[in-house]
Amino acid sequence: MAATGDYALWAWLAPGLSFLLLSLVVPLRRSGRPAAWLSIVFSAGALVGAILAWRATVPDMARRILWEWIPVEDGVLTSVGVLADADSTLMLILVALVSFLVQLYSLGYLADEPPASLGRYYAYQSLFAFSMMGLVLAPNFVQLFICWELVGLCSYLLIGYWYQRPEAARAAVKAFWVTKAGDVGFLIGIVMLWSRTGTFDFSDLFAMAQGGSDALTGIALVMFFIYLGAAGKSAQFPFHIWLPDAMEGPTPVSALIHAATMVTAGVYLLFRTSFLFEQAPEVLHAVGWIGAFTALFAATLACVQADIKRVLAYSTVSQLGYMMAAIGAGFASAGFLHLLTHGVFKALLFLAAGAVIHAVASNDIFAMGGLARRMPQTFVVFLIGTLSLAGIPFFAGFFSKEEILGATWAGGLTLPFAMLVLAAFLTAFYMFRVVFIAFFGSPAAVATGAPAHGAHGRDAGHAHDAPPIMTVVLWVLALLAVTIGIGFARSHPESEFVVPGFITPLAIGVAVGGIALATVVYPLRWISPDWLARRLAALNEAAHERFWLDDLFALAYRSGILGLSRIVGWFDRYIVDGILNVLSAWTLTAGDRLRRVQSGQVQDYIYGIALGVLLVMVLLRWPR
Amino acid sequence: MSALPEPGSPLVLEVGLALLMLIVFVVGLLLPGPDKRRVGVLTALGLVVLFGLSWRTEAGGELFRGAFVQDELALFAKRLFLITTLIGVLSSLPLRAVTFARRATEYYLAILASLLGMLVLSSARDLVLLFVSFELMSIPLYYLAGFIKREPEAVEAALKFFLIGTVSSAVLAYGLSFMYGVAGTTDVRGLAGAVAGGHPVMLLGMLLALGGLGFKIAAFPFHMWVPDTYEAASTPFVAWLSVAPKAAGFVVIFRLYLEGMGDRVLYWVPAAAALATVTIIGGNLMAIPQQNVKRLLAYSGVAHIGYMLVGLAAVSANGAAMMLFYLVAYLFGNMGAFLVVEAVAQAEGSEAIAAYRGLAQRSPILALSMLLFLLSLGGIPFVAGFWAKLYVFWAAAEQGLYWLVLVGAVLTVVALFYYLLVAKRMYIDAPDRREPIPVAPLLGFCIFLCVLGVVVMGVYPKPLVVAALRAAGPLF
Amino acid sequence: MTLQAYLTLAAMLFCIGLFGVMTRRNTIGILLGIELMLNAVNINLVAFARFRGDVAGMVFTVFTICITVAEVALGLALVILIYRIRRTAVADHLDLLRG
Amino acid sequence: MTLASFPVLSVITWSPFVGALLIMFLARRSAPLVRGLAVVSTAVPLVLSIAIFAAYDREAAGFQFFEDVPLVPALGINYQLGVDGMSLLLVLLTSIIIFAGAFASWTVKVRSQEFYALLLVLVTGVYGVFVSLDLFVLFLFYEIAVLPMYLLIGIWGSSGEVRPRGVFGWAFGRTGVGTKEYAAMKLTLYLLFGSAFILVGILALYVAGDSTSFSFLEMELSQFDPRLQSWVFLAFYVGFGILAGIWPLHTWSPDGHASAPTAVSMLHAGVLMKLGAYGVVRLGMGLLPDGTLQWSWLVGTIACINIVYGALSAMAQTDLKYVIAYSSVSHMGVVMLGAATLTEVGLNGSVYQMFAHGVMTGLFFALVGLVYEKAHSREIFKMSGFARSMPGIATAFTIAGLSSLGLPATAGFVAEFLTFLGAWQSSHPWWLFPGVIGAFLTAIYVLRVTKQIFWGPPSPDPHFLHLPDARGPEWAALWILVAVIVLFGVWPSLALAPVDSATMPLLNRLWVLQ
Amino acid sequence: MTLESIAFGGLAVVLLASALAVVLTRNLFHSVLYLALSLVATAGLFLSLDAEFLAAIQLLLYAGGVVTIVVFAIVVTERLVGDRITQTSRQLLAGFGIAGALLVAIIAVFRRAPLTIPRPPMSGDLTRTIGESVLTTYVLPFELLGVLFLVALVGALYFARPDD
Repeated sequence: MAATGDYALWAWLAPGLSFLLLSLVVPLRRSGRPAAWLSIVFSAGALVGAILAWRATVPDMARRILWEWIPVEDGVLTSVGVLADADSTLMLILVALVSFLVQLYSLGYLADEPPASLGRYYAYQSLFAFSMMGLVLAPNFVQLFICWELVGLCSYLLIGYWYQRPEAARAAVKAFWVTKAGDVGFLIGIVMLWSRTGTFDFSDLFAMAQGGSDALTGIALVMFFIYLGAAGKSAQFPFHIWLPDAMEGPTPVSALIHAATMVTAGVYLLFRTSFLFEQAPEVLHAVGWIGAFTALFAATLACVQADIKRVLAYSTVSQLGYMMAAIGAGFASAGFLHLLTHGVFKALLFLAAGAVIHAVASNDIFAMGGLARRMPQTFVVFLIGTLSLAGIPFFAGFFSKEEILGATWAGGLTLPFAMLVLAAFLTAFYMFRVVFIAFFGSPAAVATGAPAHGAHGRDAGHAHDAPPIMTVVLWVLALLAVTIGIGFARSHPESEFVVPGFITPLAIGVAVGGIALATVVYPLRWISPDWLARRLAALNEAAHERFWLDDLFALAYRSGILGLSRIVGWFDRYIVDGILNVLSAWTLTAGDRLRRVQSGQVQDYIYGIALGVLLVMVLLRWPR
Repeated sequence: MSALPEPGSPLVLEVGLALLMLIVFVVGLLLPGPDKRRVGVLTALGLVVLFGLSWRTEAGGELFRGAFVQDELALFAKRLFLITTLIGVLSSLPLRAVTFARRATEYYLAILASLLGMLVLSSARDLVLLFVSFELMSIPLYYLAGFIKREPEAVEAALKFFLIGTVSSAVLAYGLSFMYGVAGTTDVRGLAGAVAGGHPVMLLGMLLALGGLGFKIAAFPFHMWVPDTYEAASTPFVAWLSVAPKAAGFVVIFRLYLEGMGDRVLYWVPAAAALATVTIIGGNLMAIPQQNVKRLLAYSGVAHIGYMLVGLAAVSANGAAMMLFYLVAYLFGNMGAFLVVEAVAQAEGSEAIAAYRGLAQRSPILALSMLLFLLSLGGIPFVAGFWAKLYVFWAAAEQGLYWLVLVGAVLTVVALFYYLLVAKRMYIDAPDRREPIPVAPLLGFCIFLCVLGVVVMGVYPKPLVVAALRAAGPLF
Repeated sequence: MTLQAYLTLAAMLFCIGLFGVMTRRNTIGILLGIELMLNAVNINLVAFARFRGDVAGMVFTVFTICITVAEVALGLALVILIYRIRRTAVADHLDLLRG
Repeated sequence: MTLASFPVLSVITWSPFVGALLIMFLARRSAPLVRGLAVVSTAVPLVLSIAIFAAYDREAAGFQFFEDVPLVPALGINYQLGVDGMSLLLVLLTSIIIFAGAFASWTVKVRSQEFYALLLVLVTGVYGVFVSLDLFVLFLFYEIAVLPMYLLIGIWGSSGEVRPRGVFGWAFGRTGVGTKEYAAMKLTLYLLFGSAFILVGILALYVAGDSTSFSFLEMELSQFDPRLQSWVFLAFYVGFGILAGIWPLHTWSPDGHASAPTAVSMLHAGVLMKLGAYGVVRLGMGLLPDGTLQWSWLVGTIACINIVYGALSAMAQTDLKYVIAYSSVSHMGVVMLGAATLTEVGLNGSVYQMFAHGVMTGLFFALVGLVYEKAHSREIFKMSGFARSMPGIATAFTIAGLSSLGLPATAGFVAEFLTFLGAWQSSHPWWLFPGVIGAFLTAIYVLRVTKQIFWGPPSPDPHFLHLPDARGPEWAALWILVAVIVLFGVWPSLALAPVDSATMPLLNRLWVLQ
Repeated sequence: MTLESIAFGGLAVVLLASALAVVLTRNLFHSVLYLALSLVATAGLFLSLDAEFLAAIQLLLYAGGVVTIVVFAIVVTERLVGDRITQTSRQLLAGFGIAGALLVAIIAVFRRAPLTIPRPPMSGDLTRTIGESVLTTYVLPFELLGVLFLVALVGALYFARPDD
C-alpha cells in the first residue's frame, strides 16, 4: 500500500519525461515516427503505473507525497506532489488508458503528416498526459490550477495543430479565451478560499470540513467562483460554445481531450471537492439546474448537426450536463461513475468517427451513407458506442446514466430530472440519426464538406476500414464498453441513495423510444425529416443558429472589449499623451513669446532695468 | 606714488598688473609692423606670472584703513579672474581679423585695465574705491564689445551695452549714495551696522544698488544686453565677458549684502529667491527657440546666474561658498563651450546650431568636449556642473527653500532640452561634409584646459569645495 | 533747508532722467537723460556729505563727476561711430540684434 | 565564502564600463572585436552574479558582499555597496538581460563601436543602482543609467508615425510625435524630470535625518517626522514611479520602447523600469514607513489603473512594439500592486514579477527585433502565417506570451498568483479584481497578436516570402531567456527564499506601525 | 520763509523745469542747452551746500566739457539746419508710469522714515580737506581714475577716428 503513491508518481512523471526529451532533443522531435513511438512507450508505462497504483490502494486511505513549492516566512505556502487514493487512481487509469490508445491510434490517423509536425503532435500529447495526470493527482488547489491551465494550453495547441487553417486558429483561441474566462473565476475562488482558510491543501480542507470549522461557513460565493472554472472547462451553459468549434483539431485529439479527459476535469474538480460544495447547498442547486439544462439544450442542438464530429461534441456537452446534474443533486459519485464510462465510450465513438472521416475525407454525414457494408468493423464498434451512449442495458452507459437519473430524483430536483429524461430520449434519437444516415442508405455520390486533413481524398464510394493500428484501438475500447456494461449488470454496486423502481424501465423506455423515432424517421421514412423540421420550425431555426449564443459572445468581444480598448487607446494617445505634448508645446511657445520682449530697442532694455528695481522693491513688501 | 611693494604685500598683484600694462603699452608702441598680436603672448606670459604670484601671496593684510583688504574671498576671486583672463587671452591669440592684428595693443591693454578693476574690486571695502574700480572694470568692456568696429552689429551691441551699462551704474551710484548717507561712512563695515539699524532708506539704497549689480551679473530683468552683446562681439572676448565681470559682480554682492550682516541677511531671502526664480525661468525659456549657439549660450548663462542666486537666497556661508564653486564650474563649462563655438565658427564661418551637424563623425574629440561642456552646464554627474547645482540646491535646502530647489531642478530639465538639441546635431544628425574641423593649437589647448577643469572638478570636487568654504567663511 | 528737501529734489531729478532715458528716440537724448540721473546722484552725495559733515561724500562726488565725463566721451564716440556706419543715431533703428 | 574576499560587486558593476572603454579605445572599427569584447564584458558579471546568487547566505539574510569606501567624507558620501535578497535577484536579472541583449544586437552594423560602448555604460549605471547602499551614489548611477538612452535611441532608433488628432492634435505637430528624436527626448527628459524629484527627496532626508550621511543603513535607523515622510514618499513615488511607468506618467515608455533599438528596448523595459519599482520599494517603503502607510492606497489604486488601462491600450495598438510596450505598462502595474499590498506574499510577488516581467519582456523585445529585422514590418495586421517560416521565433514568442498572461509553469504565474493572494489579503481587497481582469485581457491581446502574426495562412505579401528563422547568436539570446522563464516558473523557491529574507524585515518595520 | 529757502526754491524750480525741458523738448539742440542750464542750477545747489569746490568742478567739467562734446556730437551726427534735429519721444505714458511709480516708491520711503539730521556748522576749508583725503585715503581710487581716463580716451579715439 505504501507503493500506491510511488506508482502514481511514476505514472505521472513518465509522460513528463517523454515531453522533456521531445522538446529538448530537437532532432528526435523532428524525426517524427521515432518520437511518436517514444511517447507511446512512455504512456504505456504510465498506464501500467496507473493500474499498479490503483491495485495498491486501500479504501479510505490516501497516500501523499509532497514537495515544497512556494516558501514563506513561517513554513510553506503551497507544495506540489501526489495525492493517491481510490478515486484519483481510478481516474488516472482512465486518463492513461485513453491517452495511450489515442496516441497509438494517431500513429495511423496522422500517417501522412510531415515528420516535424508529427513530432510536435506527440510532444503536445505527452505534455497533455503529464498535465492531466498532475491534475488528477493534485493534492491541493494550486497544483490543480496549474495543471488545469496546462491542459487548457495543450487543448489550445492541439486544436491549433493545423494552425494554417484560419478556422483552426480561431477555434483554438476561442477555446482558450472562453475557458480562461471561467478560470478567472476559479482563480478568484482559490484566492478567497485561501484567505479564509489559510491553506490550499485538500486534506487540510477536508479535515476542516469534517471538524465543521467555521472558516467554511458561508463560502457560497467562494464555491460559486470555483464552480465557474469548472463550468468553463466542462463546457456548461453558457460556456459550452467553445467545445463544438474545438472539433477543428485532429479527431484523436477530440477523442482524448474534448471527450474523455480534459472536459471532464470540471466534473472531477467538483467531485474531488464535493465536501466543500456540500458547505454551500445553494451553489449545488445551481450546479444541478445548469447541468440539467445544459444536457437538454445541447441534446437539441445535436439533433440538427450535419457534421458528425459536432454531433458528438454536443452530445459530450450534454453528457457533461448529466454528470454536473448528478453532482448538483448531491451525489457526486454517480457523476464520477458516468464520467468514467462516458470517457470510454465517447472516446470509442470519436475514434470510430475518426476512422470514418479518415476513410471518407469528410465530416458531413450526408456525404457518407451505406458505410455499414464497406466498413463493417467500424460500423460495429460505432454501434456499440452509440448503444452505450443511448443507455441500452448491458452497455457501459446504461447503468451510470440510470444512476444519474436516480440521483437527481433522489436529490429532489424534479424539473431537472424531467429535463434529463427528455435529453436521454433526444440522445438516443440523434445518435441513431447519425447511424442511419451515415452507415445505411445509399452512398452519396461525391464527398462534400470540408476536407478532413490527414486523409486522402477518397469518397464514400470506395471507403474501407481503417488500417489495423486504428481498428485494434477501436476494438479494445468497444470491448471495454461492453465488459463494463455487463460487469455492472452482473454485480450491481449499491449506491448511497434509494433508486425508485420506475427509474430503470423509464430509462430503457426513453432510450428505445428515441431509437424508434429515429428508425421511423430515417430508414423507414414514415415521417419525413422535413415535416418534422417544419413542425418544429422555430426550434429548428434556433438550433441551426446555435440559439445565437456564439453571436452574442462575438458581439461582446468585438464591440465590448475591442471597442473599449479602442477608446482607451485613443484616450491614452490623444488625451493623456496629448496633455503632455500640450505642456511641452506651451513651453516652446512661451519661449517664443518671451523672446519678443527682446525687441532689440535699447529703451525697452532700460524698461527692463526699471521694472526690475520696482519688482525687487515690491517683493520686499515695500514699504514695510 | 606707491613704490613697488615687497611680494606678500596686499597690493602686489595690482601693482604687478599695472607694471604689466605699462610693459604691454610700451612694447605695443615699439613693436614694428602692423601685426601687434605678439603683445598678446607677452600679456599671457605676464598673466601666468601673476597667477603664480597669486599663490605666493597669503590672505590677511589691509591697506588705507581697511578700504582695501586682501582676504580669502578676495584671493579666491583674484585667482578666478586671472585664470579666466588667461584663457580668454590665450584663446584670442589665433584671431585673424586685420583690425585686430593692428589694434592688438589696445585690445590687451583694455582687457588688462578691466582686469585691474576686477582685482581691486574684489578687495574693495570702501564705497568710493568700490565704485571707481567697478567703473574701471566696466568701461573697457564697452570698448572691447565694439572692438570689431567695421561690423554694424558689433557697434550696435557696444552702444546698447554702453547705454544700459551707464544707466545701471547711475542706479548703482544712486543706491550707494543712500547707503553712504544713512551710514554716514563709505566704509562697508560701517554699512553692516547701519543695516542692523534696519533704516528703510538704507534698505532702499541697497535695493537700488542691487538693481545696478543685477545688470552686471545679468539677472533676469537686467539681462537684456547679454544676448545682443554676446552675439555680436568676438567670441574669445565673449567667453571671458560671460564669466569674469559676473564673478566680480557677485563678489561685490557678497561684500555689500552678506559680509558682517549677521542675521540681517535674512532681509535678502525673498528678493534673492524671487530674482533667482524669474532668472531661471526666463533664461531657460528664452534659450529654447535660439538658433544661434552664442545666443543660446547667452540665455543659458542667464539661467545659470539664476542658479547662483539660489545659492545667494540661502544666505549662508555654505550658500556663498557653493556660489563660488558654481562660478568656477561655470567658468570652465561656459568658456569651453564658447571656445568650441569659436573653433567651429573659424572653420564653418557660422555660429548657427545647424553648423554642428554630425560633428561627432567629423572631429569626435571636439564633439566630445562640447558634449562634456553642455552636460556640465546641464548639471549631469561626473562633470563639474552637477556638483555645482547639487551644492547650490543643498544650501537652499538647508535654508528650507525646498520649493526653490524643485523649481530649479525642474527647469534644469528644460535646460537639458536645448542642450540635447545641440547634442542631437552633433551626434545624431549625419554630417554634410566629412573632413574634420581644423582647430588652432592654442585654441585647442584652451579647450583642453576647460575639459580638464570640468572633468577634474566633476570627479574630485573636494579640494575646490574646501577652498570655497574657506573663502566664504569670513563673510559670516 | 532740510536734508529731506534735497533728497526729494534729487529723487525727482533722477526719475526725470530715467523718464528721458526710457522715452527718447535719439541716442544723444538718451545720453542727456543719463546725465540728469548722475546729476541727481551728485546732489544726493553732496547733500548727505554736508549734513553728515563728512568729506567722503564730496570726494565721492568728485570721482563720479570725472567718471561721468569719461563715460560721456566714450559714449559720444560710439554714437559718432555708429552714425558713420549706419547713417543714423536714432536708437529705434538700431535693432539688428534682437530676439 | 571566497567571494567575500574580493570586491565582487564592484567587479560586476564596473566590468561593463571597462568593456566600454576597451571598445572605444582598442576596437578600431573591427565589428567582431567589438562584439567579442561586449560579450566578454557582459559574461563576466553574469557568471559572477550567478555565483553570488548561489553564495548568498539565505539564513543570515541582510546585506552581504559589503563594500565601503569613503568618497567625500566631509559630506558623508561613501561608495557603499551591498546586496540583499531583492537586489540580488535584480542584479541577476540585469546580467541575464544584458548578456542576451549583447547577442540580440549582433546585427547592429552602423557605428556599432559607439553602440556597444554606450550600452555597456548604461548597464554599469543599472548595476550601480541595484547594488549601491549610499543614496547619493545611487542617484549618480541612476543618472548614468538614464542619459546614454538619449543617444542610443536617437542614433540607432527607428521612427514610427502618429497622426495628430483630437483636441490636442495641434500640439503633436509642434513636438514632432512619432520620430525617434522625439521619443529619445521625451524619454530622457521625462526620466530626468523624475530624477529631480528624487534628488529633492534625497536631500530632504539628508538634511532632516539625524545622521550626517547618505548611507541607507544609517538613514534606516533614523526616525523622520511623519509630515516630512508624507511628501518625501510622494516625491520618491513620482520620481521613481515615472521610471516604473505609473499612470498617467507612463507615456514616455510606449514611444521610447517602440523607437529604441532591440537591445535598448530589452534593457529598458526589462531592467530600467524595474529600477523605478525597486526605488519605490527600497527607498520609499524602506525609509519612510509612515509615508508608505499613508499613501499605499494611492499606489495600489494607480497600479490597478495601470494593469487594466495598459492591457486595454495594448489591445488597441496595431504596431507590434507598441503592444509589447503597453504590456510592460500593464505588468509594471502588477509590480506596484504587489508592493502596495504591504503583505508578505504580495511584496514577494511584486519582486518576483520584477524579475519575471524583466525576462519575459526582454524576450518579447528580442523577438520583435528579430521579426522586424527579417520582415521589416511591425504592422501586426499586415503579417500572417510566419510560424511556417520562423518556427523557432514563433515558439519563443508563444512562450513569452504565455508567461505574460500568467500561465503556470512560467515565471509570470508565480508572480501574479502571489500578488493576487496579497491583494485579497490587503486592506483593499477589491484590488484583486482589476488584477485578475488584467490577466484575462492580457490573454486576449497576446493570443490575438500571436494568432495574427504566426498562425493562419502565409501572407500573400511578397515581402514576407522566404523569411529566415533566427540565426546562431540570436538563438543564444532567445533560449537563454526562455530557459530562465521556465526554470523560475517551475522552481520558484529558487528565488523566493532570498527575496523573502529581504522583504520580511521591511514589512516588519511597517507592521509595527499598523 | 528765509532767504535760503527762497533761494533753494528758486534753484529747485529752475532745475526741475530745465530737466523736464531736457527730456521733453523736440529740438535736440535746445535740450542740450537746457541740460547746461540744469547743470548750472545743480552747481547752485552745491553752493547752497557750501561746496564751492564741487560747484566749480561742476561748472568746468560738466557745463563746460560735457556740453561742448555733446554739441560737437550733435553737429557731427545731425545737420544743424532744418528740422532734422527735432527728436521725438516714444511710449511717453509707459515711461511716465514707470518713472512715476519709482518716484512714488522712493518718496514713500522718505515719508515713512524721514532723515532729520541737523545741518552741522561748516568746519575748516572743504577744498583743502578734499584734496588731502584724495591724496591719502583715496589715493588708490585716484590712481585707478587715471587708468580709467586712459582707457576711456583710448577707446574714444579708437571709435571716433575715421581711419581703418
